[in-house]
Amino acid sequence: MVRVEFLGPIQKAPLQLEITNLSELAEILQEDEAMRAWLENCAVAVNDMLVSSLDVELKDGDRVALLPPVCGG
Amino acid sequence: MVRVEFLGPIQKAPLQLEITNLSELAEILQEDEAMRAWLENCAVAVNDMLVSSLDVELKDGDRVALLPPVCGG
Amino acid sequence: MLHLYDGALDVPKILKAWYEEESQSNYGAYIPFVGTVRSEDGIDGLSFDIYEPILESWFLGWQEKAKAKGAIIKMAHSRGDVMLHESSYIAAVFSPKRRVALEFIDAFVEDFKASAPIWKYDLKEGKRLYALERSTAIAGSGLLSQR
Amino acid sequence: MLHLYDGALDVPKILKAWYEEESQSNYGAYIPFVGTVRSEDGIDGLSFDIYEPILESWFLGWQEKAKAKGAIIKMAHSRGDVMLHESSYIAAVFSPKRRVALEFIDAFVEDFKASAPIWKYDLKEGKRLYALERSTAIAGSGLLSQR
Repeated sequence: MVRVEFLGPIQKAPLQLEITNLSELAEILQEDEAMRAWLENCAVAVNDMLVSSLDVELKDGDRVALLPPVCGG
Repeated sequence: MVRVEFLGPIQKAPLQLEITNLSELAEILQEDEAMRAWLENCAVAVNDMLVSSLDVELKDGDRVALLPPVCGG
Repeated sequence: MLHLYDGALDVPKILKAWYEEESQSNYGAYIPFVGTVRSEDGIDGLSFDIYEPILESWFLGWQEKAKAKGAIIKMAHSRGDVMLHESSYIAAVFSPKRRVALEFIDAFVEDFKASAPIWKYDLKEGKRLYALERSTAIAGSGLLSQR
Repeated sequence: MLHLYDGALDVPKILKAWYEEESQSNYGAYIPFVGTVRSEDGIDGLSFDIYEPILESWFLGWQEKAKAKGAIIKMAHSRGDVMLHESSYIAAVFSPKRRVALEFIDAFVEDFKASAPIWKYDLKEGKRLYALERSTAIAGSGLLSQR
């Protein structure tokens, strides 16, 4: 199982999914109407490392996080 | 009389001179062997305003200052 | 040297502590940047969420960049609510030389704004409203909207 | 807001006083630059001469530049001797916005180094030696060497 977390202002409970890569996650989240706007401006981290490609393999126990636009300071 | 002051590290007592412009001052100071190196890297202020030309008229009571290279901080 | 606090920062205390920590380190320049909540758009204050694991790795990357230039950086940030005219952010660089310090604080603060995983909310009329229009998408965002 | 002190600056006290002075002024960014005496070349410390009338008019010019950008500047500097690891200089900008503050502190500190009528001496083996090789001729210097 892969745990998917939605950080900051995204009002969505974590998911536990049986997926093996980020492309599968993209497909699943794109079906969620409320998530579409977020997907366009969210960065993605796997096990707390930002990733820049969908070709990332996921294995049991991995954690994926979606990071919406930031504004510290 | 015009008072001429030598600021910071220049070891020279103030002068009181009967001069009417900065060109006259340049002539007088250039004859002072010990001053020549300073003249090349000193800025000049008349009544505490930096000047950029020798064509500045001087009148009785004016104060001229020579400012050697600076290093605050 | 990443410090997170609940609520507003005690700026004089932090600036003093950092100055004293490095008082014998032979740095010639110390430049703190202090961010304070401004009164605008009728807000009562701001509120912050922080995702610490990624903030820490981001900060670690900057510590290494600083080290490569003989400098160090320190940072403090608030979690939760910070009211008008209180401060939520301090970043500071110590460096032997002033040019390195001046360039580093600028680059650090700008990348902080663009990349640090911190989310800002306006506190207004009893609500906590995500400040989307003032926020910046992290580089590489949009990955999951690809088909 | 130009403050001259005999000997080393009490940095935490000054940073605190300035922060508190502007605590209700609605500035979003406060950036102090602190200059500290480094141990190098076997010096025991530094010593400073200041020509105050021209320093004040130079500083006034910068206050006006700051005002035109909605910002303010403050500065403190030591007269006389400042020993190793003590601080001799603080410049600070307060501004509504961070970009203005970051650019202003850089431009101010650089022009300070190039133009402020302050002379630095190394304190070494009981002597006070003018630091000519680290000093900068003010723009327009050399006027009186013309024929």
